[in-house]
Amino acid sequence: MESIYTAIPLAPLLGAIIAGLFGWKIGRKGAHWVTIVGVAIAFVLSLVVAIDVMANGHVYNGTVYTWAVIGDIRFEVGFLLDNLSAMMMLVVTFVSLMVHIYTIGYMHDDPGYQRFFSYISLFTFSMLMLVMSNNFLQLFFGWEAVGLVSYLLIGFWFKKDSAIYANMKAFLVNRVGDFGFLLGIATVLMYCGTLDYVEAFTRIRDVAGSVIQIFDGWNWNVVTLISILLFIGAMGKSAQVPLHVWLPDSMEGPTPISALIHAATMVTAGIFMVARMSPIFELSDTALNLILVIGATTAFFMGLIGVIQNDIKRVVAYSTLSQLGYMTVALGASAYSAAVFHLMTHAFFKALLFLAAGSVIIAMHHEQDIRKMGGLKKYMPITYWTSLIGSLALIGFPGFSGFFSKDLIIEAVHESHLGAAGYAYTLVLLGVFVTAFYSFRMFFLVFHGQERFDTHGHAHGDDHGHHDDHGHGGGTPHESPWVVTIPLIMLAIPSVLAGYWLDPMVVGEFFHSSIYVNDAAHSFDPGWGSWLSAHNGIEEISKEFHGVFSFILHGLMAPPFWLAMAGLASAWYIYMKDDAIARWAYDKFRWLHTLLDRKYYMDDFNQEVFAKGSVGLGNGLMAFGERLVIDGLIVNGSAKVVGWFSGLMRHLQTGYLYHYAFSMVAGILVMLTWFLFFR
Amino acid sequence: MIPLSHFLIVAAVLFSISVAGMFLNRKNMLVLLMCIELMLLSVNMNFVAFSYYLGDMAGQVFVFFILTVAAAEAAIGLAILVTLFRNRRTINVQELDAMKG
Amino acid sequence: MTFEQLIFYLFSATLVAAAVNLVTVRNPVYAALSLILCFFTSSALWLLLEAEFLGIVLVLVYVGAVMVLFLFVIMMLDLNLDLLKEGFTRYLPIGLLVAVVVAVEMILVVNSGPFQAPYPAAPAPANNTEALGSLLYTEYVYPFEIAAVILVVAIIAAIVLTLRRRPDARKQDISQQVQVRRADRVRLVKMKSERSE
Amino acid sequence: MLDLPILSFLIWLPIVGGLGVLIVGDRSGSRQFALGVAVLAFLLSLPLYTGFDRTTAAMQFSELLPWVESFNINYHLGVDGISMPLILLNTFITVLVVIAGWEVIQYRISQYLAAFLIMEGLVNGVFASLDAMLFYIFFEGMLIPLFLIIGIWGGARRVYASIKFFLYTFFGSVFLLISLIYLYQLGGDTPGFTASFAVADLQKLPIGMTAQVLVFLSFLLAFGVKVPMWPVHTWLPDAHVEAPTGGSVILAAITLKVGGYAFLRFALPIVPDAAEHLDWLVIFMSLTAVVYIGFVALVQQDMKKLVAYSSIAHMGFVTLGFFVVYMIAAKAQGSSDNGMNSAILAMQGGMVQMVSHGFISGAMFLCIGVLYDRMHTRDINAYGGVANRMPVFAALYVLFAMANTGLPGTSGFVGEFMVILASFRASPWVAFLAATTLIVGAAYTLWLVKRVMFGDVRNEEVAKLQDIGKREFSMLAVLAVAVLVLGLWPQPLTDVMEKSIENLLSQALQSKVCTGFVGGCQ
Amino acid sequence: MNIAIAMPEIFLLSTICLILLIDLFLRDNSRMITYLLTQVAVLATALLAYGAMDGDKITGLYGMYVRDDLAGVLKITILLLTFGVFVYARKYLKDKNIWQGEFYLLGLFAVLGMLVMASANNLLVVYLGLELQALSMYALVAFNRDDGRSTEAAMKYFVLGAVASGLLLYGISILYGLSGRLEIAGVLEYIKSQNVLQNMPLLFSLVFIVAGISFKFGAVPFHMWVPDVYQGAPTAVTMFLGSVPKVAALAMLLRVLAESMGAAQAGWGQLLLVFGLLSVFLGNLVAIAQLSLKRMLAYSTIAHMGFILLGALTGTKDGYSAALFYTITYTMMSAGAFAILILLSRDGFEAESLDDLKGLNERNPWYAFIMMLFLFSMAGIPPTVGFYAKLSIIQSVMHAGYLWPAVFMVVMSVIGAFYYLRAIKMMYFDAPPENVGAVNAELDFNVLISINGILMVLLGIFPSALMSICYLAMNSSL
Repeated sequence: MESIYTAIPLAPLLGAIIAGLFGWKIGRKGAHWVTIVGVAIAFVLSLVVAIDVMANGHVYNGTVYTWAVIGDIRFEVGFLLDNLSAMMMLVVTFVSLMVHIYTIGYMHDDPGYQRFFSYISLFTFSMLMLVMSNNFLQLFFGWEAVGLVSYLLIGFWFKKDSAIYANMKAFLVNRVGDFGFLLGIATVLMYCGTLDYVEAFTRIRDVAGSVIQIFDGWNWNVVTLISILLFIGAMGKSAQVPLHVWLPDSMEGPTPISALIHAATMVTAGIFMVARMSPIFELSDTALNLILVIGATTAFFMGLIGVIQNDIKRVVAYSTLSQLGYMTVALGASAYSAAVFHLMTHAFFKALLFLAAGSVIIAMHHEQDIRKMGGLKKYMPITYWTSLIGSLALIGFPGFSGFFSKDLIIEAVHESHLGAAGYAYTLVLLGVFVTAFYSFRMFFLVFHGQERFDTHGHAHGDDHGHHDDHGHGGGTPHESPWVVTIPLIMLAIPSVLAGYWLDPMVVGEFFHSSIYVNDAAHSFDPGWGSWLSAHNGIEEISKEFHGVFSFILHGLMAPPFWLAMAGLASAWYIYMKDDAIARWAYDKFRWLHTLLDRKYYMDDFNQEVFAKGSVGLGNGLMAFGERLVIDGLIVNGSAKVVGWFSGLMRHLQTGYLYHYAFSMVAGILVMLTWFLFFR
Repeated sequence: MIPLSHFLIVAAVLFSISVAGMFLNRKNMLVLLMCIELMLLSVNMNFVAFSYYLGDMAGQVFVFFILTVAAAEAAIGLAILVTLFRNRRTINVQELDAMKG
Repeated sequence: MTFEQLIFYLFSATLVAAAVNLVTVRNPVYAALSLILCFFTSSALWLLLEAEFLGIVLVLVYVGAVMVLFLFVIMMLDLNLDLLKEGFTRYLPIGLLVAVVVAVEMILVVNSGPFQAPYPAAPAPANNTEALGSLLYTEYVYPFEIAAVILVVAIIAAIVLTLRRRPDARKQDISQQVQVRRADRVRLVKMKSERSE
Repeated sequence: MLDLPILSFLIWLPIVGGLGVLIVGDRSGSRQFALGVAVLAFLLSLPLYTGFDRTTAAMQFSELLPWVESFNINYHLGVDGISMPLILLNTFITVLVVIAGWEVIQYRISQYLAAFLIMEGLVNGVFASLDAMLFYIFFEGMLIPLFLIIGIWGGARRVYASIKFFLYTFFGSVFLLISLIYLYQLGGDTPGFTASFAVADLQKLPIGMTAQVLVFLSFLLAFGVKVPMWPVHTWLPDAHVEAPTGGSVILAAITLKVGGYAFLRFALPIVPDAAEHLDWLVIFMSLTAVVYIGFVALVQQDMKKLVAYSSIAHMGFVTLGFFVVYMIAAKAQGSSDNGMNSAILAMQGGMVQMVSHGFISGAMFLCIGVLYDRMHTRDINAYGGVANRMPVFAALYVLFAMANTGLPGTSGFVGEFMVILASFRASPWVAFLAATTLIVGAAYTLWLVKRVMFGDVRNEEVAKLQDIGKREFSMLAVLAVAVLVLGLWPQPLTDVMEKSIENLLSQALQSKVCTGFVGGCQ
Repeated sequence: MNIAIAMPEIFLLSTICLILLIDLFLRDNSRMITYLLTQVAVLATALLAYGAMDGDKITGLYGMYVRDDLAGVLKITILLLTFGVFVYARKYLKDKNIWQGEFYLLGLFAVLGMLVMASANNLLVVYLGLELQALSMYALVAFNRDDGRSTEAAMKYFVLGAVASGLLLYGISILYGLSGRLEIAGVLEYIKSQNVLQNMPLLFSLVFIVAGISFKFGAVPFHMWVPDVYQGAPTAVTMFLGSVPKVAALAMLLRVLAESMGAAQAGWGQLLLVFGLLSVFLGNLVAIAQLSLKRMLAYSTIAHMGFILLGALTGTKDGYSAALFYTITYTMMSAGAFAILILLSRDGFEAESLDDLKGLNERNPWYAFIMMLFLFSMAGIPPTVGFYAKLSIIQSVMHAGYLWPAVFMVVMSVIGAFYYLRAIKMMYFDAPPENVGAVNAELDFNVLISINGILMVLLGIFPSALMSICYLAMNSSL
């Protein structure tokens, strides 16, 4: 079995290497074949593993090789395969496979074809390393690796200034998160003396009580410190306020990337990580409260921005942000299973939405402004239906996957007794309305209403050179090729059905092995009950749970559903019937609009304060510290003094004999005087 | 009788006069050379006085050699002086500053 | 005060006065003459110290040879007298100061303990010259030889520095004459005899 | 195998070879000859690794000959886990440097190559010598070839740079000389000891606190300048900017290591109390190097200057790792392992960082050299969109840049990771400040990459660029492999050092005066 | 009495007379004979001196002359140096067509004087040897008699030298007055019986004697003659002056201070400390401001002499042998450096400014390399021998407890390194001026300069032999 485990990440890596180093030799076809095969193998194998793990409960925790041993600290690379990681592997490989196929169409005649495939395979490898890891070192490795690939892919069209600006921004913001994450790992190592999950989770209980002094006289609970530091990492990766700023810009990358990395997989790494670390987070209410607040804020306010976006991809991006907020809220409410569940469903339908958007973009010759679309329904039916499914799933229409996961989250928050629960609950509820509104705003604007695009519309593709030239010039938009539509359909299916997995996955024992009790540490079990009483959302729900359909029925009665419907309706009214209200609101709440339009001024803030600030600081240090003080005053200064002094001294040598003689006599005199009088 | 120190004092005075002479005389190299002779004279005075009061001839021998050497020195000094004059048409000490610094 | 003391003070006073004159006088000829006076007086003092031979030598060698040499040089170089010693007074104070300080410090020392001997430790040998000579040619033969070498050096140096061969002067080159070979002088030419008719 | 004096060969072969190159002169053969010597030296150095006994901290491959009896100076060579990797690094880098100068250097090529070969020999001597005076001689001798390299083949302000470099380092090292002599005599005056320069003896020698502090300060000056540590670093940017590519590579990859190595060999074991007493100072300097220099690097307009500053920042981690052990030991007293694990981790981190920095900075400078050979400017603004014309080069460049930002999987990550993890144990704040390099380091490196590599082709010079040829590719590729291997599997390196570092640590934490010291007493 | 004891001197003197005669009968185009004879004489004398080294200490000629290893080492050094200097000088004299026998004659006389000093056992002999050397030197400095600067230098040198010997004599006279003795042993005897620091007249005489000695070294404040004379004198003479007499000066110091007044170290130690530190300071500092290479070397000489004095001040055998080692090696480097200068100067062109070094590496890499060795050795950078010289001096100084002077010395030597580097910069970093051809010399010159240069490194790598020689010499003689 181990060989299979190792094969799973290595297959895509191999594909990536071949496509990357020998792309020029094997050509475009070769490139996409080798990578697709690699990912496909990974997918199949992870399916095998998943079955083995889920069905036969073969949980595996083992070392592949030892990275280094220092003192008694072992740094290893190894796999921990339980339901959580198995599920993640499935999601990752599946979505990745879909995206690979889809890319064939989307990047059809991009010069960087091979490079692109090698990148996404590399990404798959890194993501797998991340989710399969059984220790912090490897986790951090995957963590940064996916960051690197995302950096490369956002900047894939490195001629676009906006793109290379965005990818640098993304990397740096992520680094801020990693900064915290690394310190978190350091704390774990300091208190647990190991980087291995299982051991760490075992020992963390011993330090549960202990405190650390960061500022004098201000004691921190160690676990809280660890949790917060780790969560900062999650904020970076999963784009939680205030570290979310990179995600919208990351849409500069090709759409498949947005689907794979910035919607389905990488951005959920943070959620996954927190779920993984649940044994640690569970021990700190402070941390959980913080998580709740951050998550809820993200969920609502980012959704709000989505309302006024006109770039099709950005709308989806903001919805991603807000959905990530939902997952985070779930984590905060210690409904980890719900979070992960939503992660999965979201992965499917959000990837679907992105790919659909991509397909629309292809059809519009890389026009992304939804105001210039409309009435596409009749031109591209498949895209239309699939994205309808996606949108319904997104807004949590009963029966669709999103419904189950999101409802579950809202319920969990409702049940949670944490301090911040109230705040979170209101926001997530409102969030439902917002979600429905912007999703269908976009849906209607794109697929319904009159056609606002010019039929010779390749005019706007110039922003990235010849990438837009898709063989067919202007003319009316039409359905994308099968390589594009197949993935849409493939993804539409789980977007609907994945929800019905609710029963085993959340309510059942599915995640108990990974999230609550770690199979290597059964000794945990007794402890948990007491902890659960603190935040017991899922337990409550499970108690009331009487099968999926009753759940749906119950959902129809619940406020979220009506809010969603309201959002849908208002979107329909405003954008299909009569936009008077919109204009009225626009005039009335101009400030609100600008606020949203400027994204709460966060980018400007970062730009002004952090970017400009550090450059200014650098210049200051260079001018003052380096040039003036150290080099100018101390180094060259002393040299100058010596030179000046020697120039002075040389004038003692006047060239006059009598002065020479005098100096001799004077020398003697001085010494005589010294001997005579001064000693 | 005259104590030894008196002779020594005379010598010392001669010595200091010669030193002063070297310092004061800024024009004439010849006088400089004479001052040197004067200095040697004072030294000789010391030696002779010592040898007398110590009752030891070595001092006088020394003086004898000093005189010899001084003569030779004078000869060479004057030779150099003459050559210098040939080159520079002057023996003005103040003008001998072609090299300085 | 005894006769010796009278002699001593008289001559040492003259000596010092002459020395002062030497360094202050404008004309180098006078300077030379006052130096000669210094020598005379000090030779007198040496006689007082029963160093007859040295006293004589001082007069003979120094006054007779060295000072004459000085005077020759002075005459040889036509010096612009009025230029000499100008600006002398400007440096006088410093010069005096130095001189006085040196003198004071030296006197402080030489006037101190160990040098107060009023009388010679041992009577001087009856014949100063003989004593000196016997020393010179026995114990001090090595220094004596060196002194000789020094004199040779002086001669060579003086010649090297000052000897000029004027190109127009006619003189014989010994080395050439010695090294001359027959070929340089005589050349035998062979020519057929001519007949007279 | 072991009986043949490998170390002597490693020292003298390059030197003699260098002289040989001089004799060959600027004829065609000199390049090949030099390359041959360098490669041979590298091959010779491999047995050091293969034949190395990892189970002991004792000196290996040692050679001992009496040398200067009057000062009891011995020709004593030997390597332990600390010096051995550095020797390998040196021999390895030198080969690349020789290749790097292949076509680029046209002026007095033989002297150029000779200088580098002689340099190699001297540096090997520095790492291998176990006699302080022998060490000092190599330590100083290094200046000569480097001075000439910078001065003869350097850029516009080469004279200023070379003389500054020389005097700066010379100034530092004379104090080293003084304190070495002092210790020598102390040995003579201390009963039970002999006046000797042998490192081993000096490490045993008991020294009073004041003396220790003075000696330590002189060490700090001497080695701090070499490292270089803030604030005695300003020679480095100038030297780097003016030096030819090869010179920069040697400077960054090798000579900086000498300083770090010397700290381990001398400062910590010989004057542990002073080191413990003044560790705050060194840590402060190191952290300043990380943060302050990071920001300074951010605003450089000259590529080489930027990388030079980043070198300073990265070397800050080395010194931090070496000296934070005292803080750790003080903090973790009484804890389960007395902080030993973290201390070892810190030192290992420092060492790994040195080796990896050797690769990375070398690679960065080679890359800049590649660009400079084509464009003859190092001004960042003159570039832009290079990736369009030089894709292969761009790929490697980005890889090294990522390594420079300490991305996991590359060697740059290992050292920083270890040091940060360990230093958290000393104080969260130390770790915090050290970790800022994640952000700042990424900022200046990526900004450099963005401005140079990405974007549209900036001007016609860039448009004319040709991608790298076989020679350039080969050297960069080799380095890339090294960077990745070390990043993905540092075990082989850390393994070798483990024992020596444990031993060193026990010495470093062993007080010589026994007053309020964290460690035990002798 | 046994005159054979003084064999080297006697032999040298007689050969000098011989050469003097022969030279008279030589045409100008056959001066080579004089040259060869001279060199033969020098080497033969060196051999004799070597033969005379048998580890024990014999006095002779009525106690005027001493023969010990110290004398032997000093003499051999002097003679070998002289040999080298004469080889180097030949090129110069020919270029300047002052190719006359008198140069060698006077040189030999000077050497004779130094030999006398080296094995003097009586203050009188010391003085005479000194004068013999000095007088020849005066003449040599003025040797290029049509050159105004040369004669001016000679004049200055002469006057100051005469004053210096006057001071020395005054000191000796006082010492004689105190002790009533002139021979080394006698003086030593007296001084041992005295409490030096309380005996004012003794200190008084010490000041004068040390002044006279320091003048020979050219230590501050008796250094004023050095730069002018170095610059003014013909380069060949400067080379001679800058190397050989330093050994003689050291001999004088060892004989007078170390040997006869060793017990008074408490007194003259202070003087040497002051003069030495001043020299190290001023020499290194002012050298930076020099543009004339000859002057720069002059100032660097002052600095080096400071080092030697500081080595000697310790009054320990280590210190003396360190000083001896330093002197021997230093004289070698300075002779070599001046030799390179001679190489650079052509007929009608006196190479003396720093700029004349420009691009030497282009013109002749080998010479440049050797010059670099000399300069680095002067700067005291390992692995050149200059480093060991400095090391041993500093070691002995610190051993004698002078820590801060040692620190001061090394700091000054860092400053000093600057001007050596500048010279190297001229040779290597700068392009040669136009219209200068390659530099080259005759075979013997090349061979010797190469040996000289390589010795810098060879002695640097294997200093033991020379060091132990110096130490043994001290050990068996003092």
